[in-house]
Amino acid sequence: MCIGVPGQIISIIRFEGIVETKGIQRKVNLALVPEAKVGDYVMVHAGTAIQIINNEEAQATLKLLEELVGDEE
Amino acid sequence: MCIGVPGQIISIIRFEGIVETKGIQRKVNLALVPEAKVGDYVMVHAGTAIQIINNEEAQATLKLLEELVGDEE
Amino acid sequence: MKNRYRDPLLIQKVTQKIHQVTESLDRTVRLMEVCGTHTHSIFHFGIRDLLPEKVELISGPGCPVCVTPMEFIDQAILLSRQPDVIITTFGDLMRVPGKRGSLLQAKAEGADVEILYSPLDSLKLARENPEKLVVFLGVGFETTIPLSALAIQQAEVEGIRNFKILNAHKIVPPALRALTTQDIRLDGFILPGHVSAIIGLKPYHFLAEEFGMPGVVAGFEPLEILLGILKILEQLSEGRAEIENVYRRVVCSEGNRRAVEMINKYFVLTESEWRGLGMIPDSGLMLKDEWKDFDLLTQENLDAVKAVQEEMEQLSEYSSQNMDGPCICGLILTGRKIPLDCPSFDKVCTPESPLGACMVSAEGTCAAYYRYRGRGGRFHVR
Amino acid sequence: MKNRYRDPLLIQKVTQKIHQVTESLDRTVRLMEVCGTHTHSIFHFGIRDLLPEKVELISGPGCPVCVTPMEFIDQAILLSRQPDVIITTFGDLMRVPGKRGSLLQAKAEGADVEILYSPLDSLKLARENPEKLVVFLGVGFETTIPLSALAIQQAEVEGIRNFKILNAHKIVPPALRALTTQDIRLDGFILPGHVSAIIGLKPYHFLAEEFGMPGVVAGFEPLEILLGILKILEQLSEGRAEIENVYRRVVCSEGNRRAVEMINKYFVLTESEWRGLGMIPDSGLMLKDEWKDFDLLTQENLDAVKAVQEEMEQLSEYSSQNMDGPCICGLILTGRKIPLDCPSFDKVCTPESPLGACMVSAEGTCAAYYRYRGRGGRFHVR
Amino acid sequence: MSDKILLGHGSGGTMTRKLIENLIVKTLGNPTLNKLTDAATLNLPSGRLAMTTDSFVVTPPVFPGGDIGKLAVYGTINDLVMVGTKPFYLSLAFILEEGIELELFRRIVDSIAEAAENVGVEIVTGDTKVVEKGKGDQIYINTTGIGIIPDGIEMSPERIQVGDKVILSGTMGDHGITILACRKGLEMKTDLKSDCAPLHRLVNAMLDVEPKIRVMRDPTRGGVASVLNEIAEQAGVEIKVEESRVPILPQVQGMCDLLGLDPFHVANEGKLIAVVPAESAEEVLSAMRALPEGKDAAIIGEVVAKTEYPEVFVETEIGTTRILEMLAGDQLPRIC
Amino acid sequence: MSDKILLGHGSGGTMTRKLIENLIVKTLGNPTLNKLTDAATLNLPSGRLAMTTDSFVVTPPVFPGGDIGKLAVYGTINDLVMVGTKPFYLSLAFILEEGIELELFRRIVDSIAEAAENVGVEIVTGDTKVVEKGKGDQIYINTTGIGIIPDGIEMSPERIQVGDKVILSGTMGDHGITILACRKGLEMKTDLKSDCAPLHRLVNAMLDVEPKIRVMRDPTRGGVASVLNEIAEQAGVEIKVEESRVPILPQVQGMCDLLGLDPFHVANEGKLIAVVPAESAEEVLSAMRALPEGKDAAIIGEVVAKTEYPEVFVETEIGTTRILEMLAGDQLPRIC
Ligand code: SF4
Ligand code: SF4
Ligand SMILES: [Mg+2]
Ligand SMILES: [Mg+2]
Ligand SMILES: [Mg+2]
Ligand SMILES: [Mg+2]
Ligand SMILES: [Mg+2]
Ligand SMILES: [Mg+2]
Ligand SMILES: [Mg+2]
Ligand SMILES: [Mg+2]
Ligand SMILES: [Mg+2]
Ligand SMILES: [Mg+2]
Repeated sequence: MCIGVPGQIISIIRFEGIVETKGIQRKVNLALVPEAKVGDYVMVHAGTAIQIINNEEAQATLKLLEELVGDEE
Repeated sequence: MCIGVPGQIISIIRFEGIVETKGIQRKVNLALVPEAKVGDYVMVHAGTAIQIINNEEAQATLKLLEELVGDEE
Repeated sequence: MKNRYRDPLLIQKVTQKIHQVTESLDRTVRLMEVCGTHTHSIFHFGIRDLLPEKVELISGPGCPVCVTPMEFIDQAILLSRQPDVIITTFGDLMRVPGKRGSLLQAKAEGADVEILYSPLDSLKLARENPEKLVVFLGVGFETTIPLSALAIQQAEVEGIRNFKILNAHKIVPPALRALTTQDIRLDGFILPGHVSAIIGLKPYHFLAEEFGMPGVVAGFEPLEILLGILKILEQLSEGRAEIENVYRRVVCSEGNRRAVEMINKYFVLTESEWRGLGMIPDSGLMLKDEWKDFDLLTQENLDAVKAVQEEMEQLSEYSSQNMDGPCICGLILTGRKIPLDCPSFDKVCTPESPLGACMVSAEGTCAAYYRYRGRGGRFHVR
Repeated sequence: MKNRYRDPLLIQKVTQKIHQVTESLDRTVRLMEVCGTHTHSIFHFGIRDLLPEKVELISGPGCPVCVTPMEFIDQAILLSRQPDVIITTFGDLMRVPGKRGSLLQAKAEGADVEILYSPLDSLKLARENPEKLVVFLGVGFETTIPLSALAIQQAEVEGIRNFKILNAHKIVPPALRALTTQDIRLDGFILPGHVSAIIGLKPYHFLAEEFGMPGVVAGFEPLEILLGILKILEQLSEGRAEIENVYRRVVCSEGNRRAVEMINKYFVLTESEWRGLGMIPDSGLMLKDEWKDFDLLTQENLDAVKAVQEEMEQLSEYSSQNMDGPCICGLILTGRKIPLDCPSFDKVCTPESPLGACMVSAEGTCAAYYRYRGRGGRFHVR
Repeated sequence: MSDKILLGHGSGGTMTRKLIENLIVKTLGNPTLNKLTDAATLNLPSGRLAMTTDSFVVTPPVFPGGDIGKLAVYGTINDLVMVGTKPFYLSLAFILEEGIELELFRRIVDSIAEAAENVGVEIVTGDTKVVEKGKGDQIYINTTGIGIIPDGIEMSPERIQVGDKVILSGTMGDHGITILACRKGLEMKTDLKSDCAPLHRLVNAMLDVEPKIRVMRDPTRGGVASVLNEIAEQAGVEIKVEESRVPILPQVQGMCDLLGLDPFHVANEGKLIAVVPAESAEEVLSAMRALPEGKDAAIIGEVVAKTEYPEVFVETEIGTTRILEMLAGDQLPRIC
Repeated sequence: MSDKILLGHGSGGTMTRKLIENLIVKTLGNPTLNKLTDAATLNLPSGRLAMTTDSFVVTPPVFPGGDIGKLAVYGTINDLVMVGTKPFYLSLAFILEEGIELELFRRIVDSIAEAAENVGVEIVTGDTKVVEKGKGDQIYINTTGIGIIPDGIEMSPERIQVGDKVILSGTMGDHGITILACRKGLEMKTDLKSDCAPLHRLVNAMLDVEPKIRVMRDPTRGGVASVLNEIAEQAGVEIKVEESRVPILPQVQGMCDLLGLDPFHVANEGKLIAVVPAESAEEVLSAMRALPEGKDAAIIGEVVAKTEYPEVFVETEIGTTRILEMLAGDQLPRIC
């Protein structure tokens, strides 16, 4: 459930920010991710950022994947 | 001022009647002509009968007219 | 069934008679009809075609719309723009311009303005829309006033509290007095048929008695109008001044007692502003104190009324700075000027966007002149 | 920028791995995804094409709309028909049928139903329409609930009193418990990514610990879903049962503390009815007493609420007489029946006028079967 | 299928498809329309092509004597035949308001089919849009018609000459007053019916008798007065109308009296005005009267002068005259 | 003249007259239209006549990349050229909502004039109705177009053969998503523009290269998916679309992701889908890419089988397949 779309914060005013996803800008509520800052990627659900995207973990997962499949070859 | 159209009362219920003018029937308020009865002609202004048309006077006027112009000949 | 009131032969005879009587007069006579429906009939049946040159018909301030001051239209428009207000009105008022447009334009901009055929239909709207304020624009003379009274009576009986009147009712006899005492030369009045059906003949007697002015109550068929004119001319020719009635099929000398009672039960006399005539004492009607609940403008606790009153103040400032008198309708209505004297004529003022009431209706003097504009002064063609 | 989560080569490799691991299993395994967005991704990317025959994916009660009982839709529709009520909702709910039509139909008949993107947009409508009652249809799981909480918080701060929630929020873990204990054979859960972003991993531990049921939190890209499936298969193959997380870029094991606080500040656990699963204890959320002002159904002084409650009683009588169970969605959602077992399928129930939630969305099991109706049983084409 | 029109019926997807196939094509279908291609391919004999368009927005959609569907077919047919065209093909475009009863729509489509059949035209291409509730008024219809003008027919106001007669094909104002009487709130009861009818047979009969008819117009919106003024202006003439010769039903006159309206400004939907050479006027009139749609036809006036100041005037029943103007603005019921 | 549209502007009287003369005729005028007769008389070369109609009801009436006037001209032109027609004439019918700014109307009429000039068609007949405030949505426009199909051009789904290529002329969904982004309440900001454009030049270039193009369609309402399904059904074939080859702007994809929409169901207003013989597909594609309106054209799929169960399927970017269905109902933004 719950469509989530990643986007990058391009500005913040109080608890709201402008988040850009593939050229679309929308005002997004940031109250649930108070530690988010401009430049961060966040996961947006229904106009609200529900989590900051963890880039290191993303890299790690992809690396894991590559290793996982790599050891078969 | 005040468009008036003559019409004949074809039915009465309490203070309202159906008045017909040249094939048009409309509910008309009869409160200002309480003595009006079915068959009477009334002068209707804005959905209300403002007077019962006096047929004898109408005939008299026409007669007067005819005499008036008649005595010239 | 042939309409005998339009019988060409009778008409021809009455016309001959009129010409005969006129010949005996040594001057041009100016007769004024003070009823919009007379004006309409005179135009529609081309009555002027039939009259001698020496008999001039002047269309007086006879249509309730024409004499309603611009301020009333402004109030109605401001009101129509308030939320949860439904304006109900006869179609006549829709095109009449106020300082900033007409009700027709207000409606186009989204105001809820309903045209109705009877004031009682306004109550129906009030019943069906209990959460809205339903305002009836109470314009009209003695013929229409009893209908407003009936509507109030019915609202009272049913306890309909969201029905109100924005009231500008006027009565005719004081206006006749004003016309007679102002600097207008008049030789007689064609008196309004349906107003007289209500008030009878007595209220006109002062014309003959105090001012020596003939007056004849006439109906609206061509023959009835011609007969009325003939009767006035006969009086003039014989040096008489009386109030006569040639509309006996509808008008009796006492009028309609019940209707007059209704007027007197709900309304009381007050002074009133007439476009063209100015303020005339005892020529308007206001609701009696016990019926103030139905008088819109006294409901000062209503947001809509407060808002309208504030905006009216601003508008009147705006007006006194910028808009003073672009329309000389008043002077034209009383026969003191002609439309060609008006700087707005055929420039900013046309039948499609009229500035004044004289341009609003097809029978208005300005509208009639407009038809023949640019024809080298050839005004009254046929 | 290429999306590496859709890299064909990586996908091919993971798929091979899945096939390898499956070979080591001695039986068909049934994995259930309980998130509508997973269902959508699996359909959109044709994930089933890639899986061995022995791995069966079951779409569980994962879309908030699918599990919302018909009664809620009925309430929303009745409410939408009350005067001066604006219903605000996510588009998802519009087509879902109640006992007498959908919100889409109510709107077609004149109800004021606004589709919005964020619950906070509902407040804007409430601000702009102070004379209206603006009701947000509070449907959704842990991902959406904090957004409702934010809306209430904001309404409280601004003193917006005409904003109310018709609340049917539910939480996921109790439903997983119910699924695990009901008579459905399941071998593992693909756990919902965005719910987990809020609640973290701990609430799922009971699955592994109490029931020996594997569960993997997965993202929504093809590679992430495949990886989730692989991880479950590995657990099964190795005889393990753990809660794993392969969506670490968004989900951390503690979840979003702030969001959970928001939920707990405004809501408290209650039992709740799930379409297909029945009443599940502690699976719903209701507003805490101190926030009852925002809970529509407790506003028993409101005419709209009174009216809805009365009509709901009538409707439930009507229902128990005439409408009992034409839709077997519940059984299909839990994998106990297939659409062909349903007497309404392809007769009164089609994607254009669906009877049940399974026909509403293109990914619904009934909608999928509908696509291949009349093809001699040839169901899963490619 | 739902029993109401929903936005989805205009979405261009399966709902639109089914509505068109199950209702429109089933009712109106012909080999050309059935193809449902982006544009229809047509066959026409040689000759000058004529084209006209009109949108229909009448409230209520069903009224005594007709409905918006009939009106949409006949209205456009009439505009075609006014210039002497033989009508062949119609396009048909609906703007439906979300929430209207499918049954109403079905009824209108049936009526269109019947009307098209009656006139012998094919509906060859169409379009259906659905707008949100409150952004329409149940059903709006646009029809656009094409046809061929036979050689030898060349109507034009420039051909009008002094002495030409003005013919009105029947009673004036029936349609407009019928619609007005339906208006909620007025509560007038009459047995009036809209005159909504196709004029192709009438025009054929007239042109058979006199191919040199100067000009024909159907006095729809704006009424007889507006059409006569248009003709006067385009031809640069003065036209006299004899009021006592103008056919009008007493109910129409009665309603106009009650509401302060001028029947010369009221719309007609099955009438025409023709300017005809004086010498053949009586013969044309007889041909018209032989048909039901022309049974009340009358010579109502004539062209009296060429002029720099074109105008139309009425000779009243009492022998006087008044100017007959185009409608300015809308007609509003009035009490004064 | 008032600065707003009033009911009187649709009454058929002087206000209608002045609006038409001062605004419409002045802007769009040509010898045929200027006559303001009931029907326009036209000249056409010989050949098969084609006719199409469409009503335009878009909100807002002015949007990034175009307006309802441009749309109304190009939309109908495009339907004509989809069957290989050379467009000649348009009819133009407005339904205006009482109270709209005259300025807006003027702007739309200007835009129509520009668009008609750009395509080289004449607007020869028209109609203007005004409906009460709250019974329309500012401006609705119907255009109906006619033109001639040159000999030798005969497009039809029956000619489709297995192996034929499917070409899409540019990025998918630009118009629909642009309009959606304008929607009050969504508050999305993008630099997206509607693709609203005429396709006559593109079609000419394509037919020059390959007169045997099987079929062309403009994927407006219902989007690429609906048009492909229609073609599949009419031809009785299975069509495969390769998702990774379908041109789409990232903003369109982004908005679809955000709102849970499928770009295959989103409307386009300046795109076409063509089914082309395999042997000439590349050549047709080159001809398309040489024009600005075809610069992003791509072969997006092919006809894979004749079948009793027509269908369209997508080969996803990861090599799997899914069924591509016609839109059912309207697309609604969703969160799940
Ligand atoms: S022309 Fe217009 S502005 Fe001048 S007096 Fe007449 S109505 Fe008034
Ligand atoms: S086919 Fe329709 S009625 Fe039957 S289970 Fe599916 S959704 Fe319910
Ligand atoms: Mg208002
Ligand atoms: Mg409501
Ligand atoms: Mg098309
Ligand atoms: Mg036309
Ligand atoms: Mg027409
Ligand atoms: Mg179309
Ligand atoms: Mg016409
Ligand atoms: Mg078309
Ligand atoms: Mg089209
Ligand atoms: Mg027209």
